[in-house]
Amino acid sequence: MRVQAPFGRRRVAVTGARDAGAYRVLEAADPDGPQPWPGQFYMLAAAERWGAGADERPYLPRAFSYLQADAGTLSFMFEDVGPGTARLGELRAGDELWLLGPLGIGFTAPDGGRRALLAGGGIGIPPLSAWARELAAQGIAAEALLGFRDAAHAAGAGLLTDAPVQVATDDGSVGRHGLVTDLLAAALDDDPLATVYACGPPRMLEAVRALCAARDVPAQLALEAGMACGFGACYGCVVPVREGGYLRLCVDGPVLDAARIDAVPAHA
Amino acid sequence: MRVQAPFGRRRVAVTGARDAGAYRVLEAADPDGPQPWPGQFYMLAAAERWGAGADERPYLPRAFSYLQADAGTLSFMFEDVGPGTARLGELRAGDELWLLGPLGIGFTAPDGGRRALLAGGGIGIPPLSAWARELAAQGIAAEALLGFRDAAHAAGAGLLTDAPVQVATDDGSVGRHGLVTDLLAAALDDDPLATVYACGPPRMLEAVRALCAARDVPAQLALEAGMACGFGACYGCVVPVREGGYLRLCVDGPVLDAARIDAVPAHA
Amino acid sequence: MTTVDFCGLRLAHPVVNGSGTYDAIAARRVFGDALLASFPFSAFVSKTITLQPRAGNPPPRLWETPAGMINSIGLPNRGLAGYLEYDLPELAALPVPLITNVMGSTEAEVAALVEAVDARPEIAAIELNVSCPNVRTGLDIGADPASLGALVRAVRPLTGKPLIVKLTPNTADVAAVAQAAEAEGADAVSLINTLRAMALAPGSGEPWLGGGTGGLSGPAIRAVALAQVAAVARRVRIAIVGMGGITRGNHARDLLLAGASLVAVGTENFRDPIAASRICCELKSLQNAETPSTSVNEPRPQVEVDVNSADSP
Amino acid sequence: MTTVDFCGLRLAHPVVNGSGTYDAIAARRVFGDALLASFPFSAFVSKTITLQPRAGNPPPRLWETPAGMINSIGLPNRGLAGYLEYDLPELAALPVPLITNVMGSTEAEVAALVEAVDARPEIAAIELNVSCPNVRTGLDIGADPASLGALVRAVRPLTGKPLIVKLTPNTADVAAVAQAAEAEGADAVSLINTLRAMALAPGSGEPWLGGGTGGLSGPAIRAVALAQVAAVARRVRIAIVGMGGITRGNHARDLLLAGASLVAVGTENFRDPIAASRICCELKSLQNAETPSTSVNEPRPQVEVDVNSADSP
Ligand SMILES: Cc1cc2nc3c(=O)[nH]c(=O)nc-3n(C[C@H](O)[C@H](O)[C@H](O)COP(=O)(O)OP(=O)(O)OC[C@H]3O[C@@H](n4cnc5c(N)ncnc54)[C@H](O)[C@@H]3O)c2cc1C
Ligand SMILES: Cc1cc2nc3c(=O)[nH]c(=O)nc-3n(C[C@H](O)[C@H](O)[C@H](O)COP(=O)(O)OP(=O)(O)OC[C@H]3O[C@@H](n4cnc5c(N)ncnc54)[C@H](O)[C@@H]3O)c2cc1C
Ligand SMILES: Cc1cc2nc3c(=O)[nH]c(=O)nc-3n(C[C@H](O)[C@H](O)[C@H](O)COP(=O)(O)O)c2cc1C
Ligand SMILES: Cc1cc2nc3c(=O)[nH]c(=O)nc-3n(C[C@H](O)[C@H](O)[C@H](O)COP(=O)(O)O)c2cc1C
Ligand code: FES
Ligand code: FES
Repeated sequence: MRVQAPFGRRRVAVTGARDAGAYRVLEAADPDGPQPWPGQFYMLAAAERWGAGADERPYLPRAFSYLQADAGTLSFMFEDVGPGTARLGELRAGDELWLLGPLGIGFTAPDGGRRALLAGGGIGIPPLSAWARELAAQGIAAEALLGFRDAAHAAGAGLLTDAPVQVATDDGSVGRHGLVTDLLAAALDDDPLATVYACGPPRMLEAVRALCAARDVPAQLALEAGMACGFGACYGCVVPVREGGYLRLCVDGPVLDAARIDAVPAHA
Repeated sequence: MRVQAPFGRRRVAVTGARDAGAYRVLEAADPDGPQPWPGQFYMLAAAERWGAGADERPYLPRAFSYLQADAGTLSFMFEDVGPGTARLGELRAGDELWLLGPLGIGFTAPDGGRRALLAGGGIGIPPLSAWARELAAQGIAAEALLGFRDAAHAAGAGLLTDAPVQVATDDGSVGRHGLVTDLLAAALDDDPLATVYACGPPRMLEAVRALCAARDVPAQLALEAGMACGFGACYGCVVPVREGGYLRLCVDGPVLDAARIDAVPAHA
Repeated sequence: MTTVDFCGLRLAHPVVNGSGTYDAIAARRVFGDALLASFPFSAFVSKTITLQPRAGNPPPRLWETPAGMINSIGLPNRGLAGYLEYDLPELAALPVPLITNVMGSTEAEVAALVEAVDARPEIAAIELNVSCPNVRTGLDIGADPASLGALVRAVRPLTGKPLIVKLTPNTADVAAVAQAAEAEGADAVSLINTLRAMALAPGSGEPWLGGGTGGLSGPAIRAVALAQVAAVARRVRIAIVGMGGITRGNHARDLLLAGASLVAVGTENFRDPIAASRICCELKSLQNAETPSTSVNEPRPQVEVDVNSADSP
Repeated sequence: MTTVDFCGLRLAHPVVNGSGTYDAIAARRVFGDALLASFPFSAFVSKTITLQPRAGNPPPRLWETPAGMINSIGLPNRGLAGYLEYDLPELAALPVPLITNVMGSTEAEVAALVEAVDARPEIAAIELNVSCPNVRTGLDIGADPASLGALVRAVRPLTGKPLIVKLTPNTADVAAVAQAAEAEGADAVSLINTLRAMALAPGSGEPWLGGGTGGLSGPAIRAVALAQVAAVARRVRIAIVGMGGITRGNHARDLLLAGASLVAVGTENFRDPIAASRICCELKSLQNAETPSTSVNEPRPQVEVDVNSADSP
């Protein structure tokens, strides 16, 4: 589902910034923005000194799913992976952000009395966290299965608060020693009547997609792609789809029915 | 006279930053640098986020005469006139600077028992301030004649501490109502036996040059030009000279004997 | 700002969009009617349309550069028939005149496109893309005055609508190409398109872009755009649409001073979908502050230097 | 990093300077012997020398752009005689081989320059500047394969020293020009020179640069340089000196991967006179970290895409 965005980016105040394990959480006041729908995202840029980082970047805004949206306050979560997140990570309460959104199409509720299995990890947490809250509000049974590299990253699991969470880590330092797909396979063995909602690193997402496909379990994937605009203008954020050709993730996604793609692109 | 610079820019810590009327004064620790000579300059850039200002600039470092150099601490003075000075104006103690220098050739002492008349204003203060201290150390009689737009700028006169100072302002709010050249003409009427050392906005500098030329008073002018490198590499900072052709201000200046030029370039 | 006359079209102001940098149909879905209520452009330029549908280049299609970006989109579009059937009705509903940008790999293809577009009253003008660095033929035709001239000669008679030729910057003498377009009856030229560019993947060192190479746009190319617009303005009398790296009103002002009568905003739209409105306001206040000679309705001002000889010793 | 063989010259590493972006004589005055003790380049490329002395363009000569700059220097130099008498002795004292860059407005001029330079054992190689956008003839010769070929044919026999042709990026098909140079016996090509660019004075709207137009350099043009070097590498077998916007080791690495055997640092020297040493260290550690195929001594790696057809649908 799509909530329309106000036309034009808006300058908003950062109201809070904190670390959550390996991640950074940024809060911004968005009094004029609508209530977004889980899975939607925003294009963000620091209002001051966006640029002049590594390799004289960033130049373009960056796409971020929202983590939570409460009473006109938006929160985002990210890891420092380049000049954009590095700059956003410098922001403190009182600094300002350029923000455009909400953008894209989010998740849709499970049908046929299925329960919701939220599978993902890493910076895939935000859309799942927002979705967990919405599902709880709708009284739809949901469970989250999250995978992380290590304990520092597993701290991110604490940001998903509205559903019971099972954690797996690659190094076994927290929760189960293994992958999200191990948790997911087990959960589906218990009871296959579920719709899977997944977001995370491409390889994890592809494993989830393959698992669900193999078991004929409906899945909705929140995908990522490099984006310049976020509103359909640049045609840069495409993924190949089964029906042929490409689809712009920013306007026709980022959430796609898993059945529409053959595989999750390695990088985009 | 030229003091040679260490090879390569060095990263130094800002130890202080304060306003002086309309101007900003920045202090930096330069333990590894040599003692510069008055009239020499440094190329400065903020170590972080140099760029991403107005029109996606600055990109190149900026040239600044030093105001004072004491025991390994350099001070600079500037006014916010563009993205470079705007960024430097944001720096606080603890921030870091890229610094190259000292560069160029500075002033030479008066000969024939002449006294030193330091004439200038605006951001022309720094080289005159440094020169006043050196002259005092050498026991050479010196007097400073400084012109400013208004009271806020006249506060800059306080940064020249080692010689008696006469101030003139365009609006008469401080000191004499008039121009530096009025002060200079009066001083030369009193006693023409002087060498004039001048630095300031092009129009003021040209007026001083013309006045000294008309009275056959020797003058040394600290000129400015847009600079990319500061060490003779780009050939960008040229001024036309009497003997023909152009001269690179960064290596053959910035201080020139007034007799070498027909006029002070309007902008460079 | 009074209205602007561009090849007989009366436009509310001199700021349009660069082809392929704004999808008004998608934007309508994302922003709703607010898009129409404060539409940022005085005319809307469509993405490049080809005779047959194109899927475009495989991803990745984007690479960020210092003060710019490379795109390797590859002209995805529904093809002429799809454009006329699905896109045109929605684009015709925009509050401004529609300029349709077309490109073909043969003279016959271009002719077919021009004839079909000419037949549609909803379309106010035609822009010929002979410059998109993402399609071989575009580069070749637009880089060579003779072949460009031949193409314009072939299609000029096929339409009475204003014909704009979009020039490629990837050529030795863009003014010569502009002169060929003028000589064959083009009503205007638009420039610059993107500069041929490339990026390698950080890890593998393989080409990053699915298309291999792409086109550089944004502030990084602004100074190149200004030089090319000025060079063209010295050698042709037809109207010029200037673009390349505009992010603020003074950049638009510079292009108008250099001889453009319209300016187009491209990459900056990506940073803010309503940026062109801000740019237009900034331009307006600059023009009000400055001498009338910067008003776009005055005869074209001449930058007082012959760009083609200024370089000699 | 093992030594690099470039046209028979053994160089300590693959990083040299771009012509006209370093004055070793002035730098010696400013930095003293420290310059020689840690000289950043493996060979020194002189500023362009002409037959007659040139004062260069009137100021202003510089304009800062987003992630770059425009220069309109106009090739000031003492002329051949002055160079040989005053500069050569000092340049010969540098701890690295000397490459002398020359430019002439006629074949005869270039021939005279090449012969004179060839006669001096202190000079290891000759670079022909046919590309400086600040001198008309440079643009014309370097932009056209035929005239460039004719020039190389005329001067090639006059010297046994390595002959490097510095290409202009302001052309439609730089690889075709490179092929012409190779066909006539050039030992190497170097690219890219600056992109033709322009700026207007903020207030007056008049051209800012004394020379009217100038050349754009720095990070802004990096992606254009990479595309042109890759395009040339696909079509010639002779050595390539790659440059354009290098500020870090990975940029040098990319150009080497694209097919260059040396890289040159230009504008980045202005930000730090010893930047090239840092860039060389960063390059070295990247190369140690990566597959041997990035080592400059391996046969030239091929970027796995035909840059000239990658653009087609
Ligand atoms: C819909 C959507 C939602 C997202 N939500 C989140 C979120 O909630 N949290 C989060 O942390 N991230 C999120 N992302 C991912 C985030 O937008 C990207 O990682 C973003 O690029 C980070 O910017 P950066 O400058 O820090 O890193 P970048 O420099 O952009 O590097 C990130 C990746 O981009 C590629 N890259 C490297 N250099 C370049 C270049 N010059 N040009 C183009 N690509 C390059 C590489 O693959 C690199 O790994 C989301 C992305 C999308 C599309
Ligand atoms: C030897 C020397 C010593 C100096 N000492 C001092 C000092 O002590 N204090 C001080 O305040 N200043 C000093 N200056 C001047 C200072 O270096 C310049 O004013 C510097 O350019 C300021 O940078 P900016 O980015 O703030 O302003 P800029 O943006 O550089 O604008 C400053 C001037 O440069 C021109 N300009 C505007 N845009 C551009 C552009 N894109 N490219 C090129 N030029 C442009 C205009 O004329 C403008 O008025 C000195 C200069 C020299 C050469
Ligand atoms: C993502 C993208 C897609 C583009 N697509 C087209 C196109 O389809 N047709 C065309 O003529 N120009 C196309 N262009 C070129 C722009 O119209 C414009 O000429 C160029 O980007 C320079 O302007 P800018 O620097 O403001 O972006 C495209 C540019 C970008 C960045
Ligand atoms: C100020 C300046 C002067 C230059 N002078 C010359 C020159 O005399 N001869 C020449 O062949 N190239 C000259 N160049 C071009 C550079 O050698 C180089 O090709 C270009 O700047 C691109 O590299 P960069 O982006 O690293 O600067 C000059 C460049 C600059 C910036
Ligand atoms: S990000 Fe531009 S179209 Fe999707
Ligand atoms: S500033 Fe580069 S030569 Fe003077």
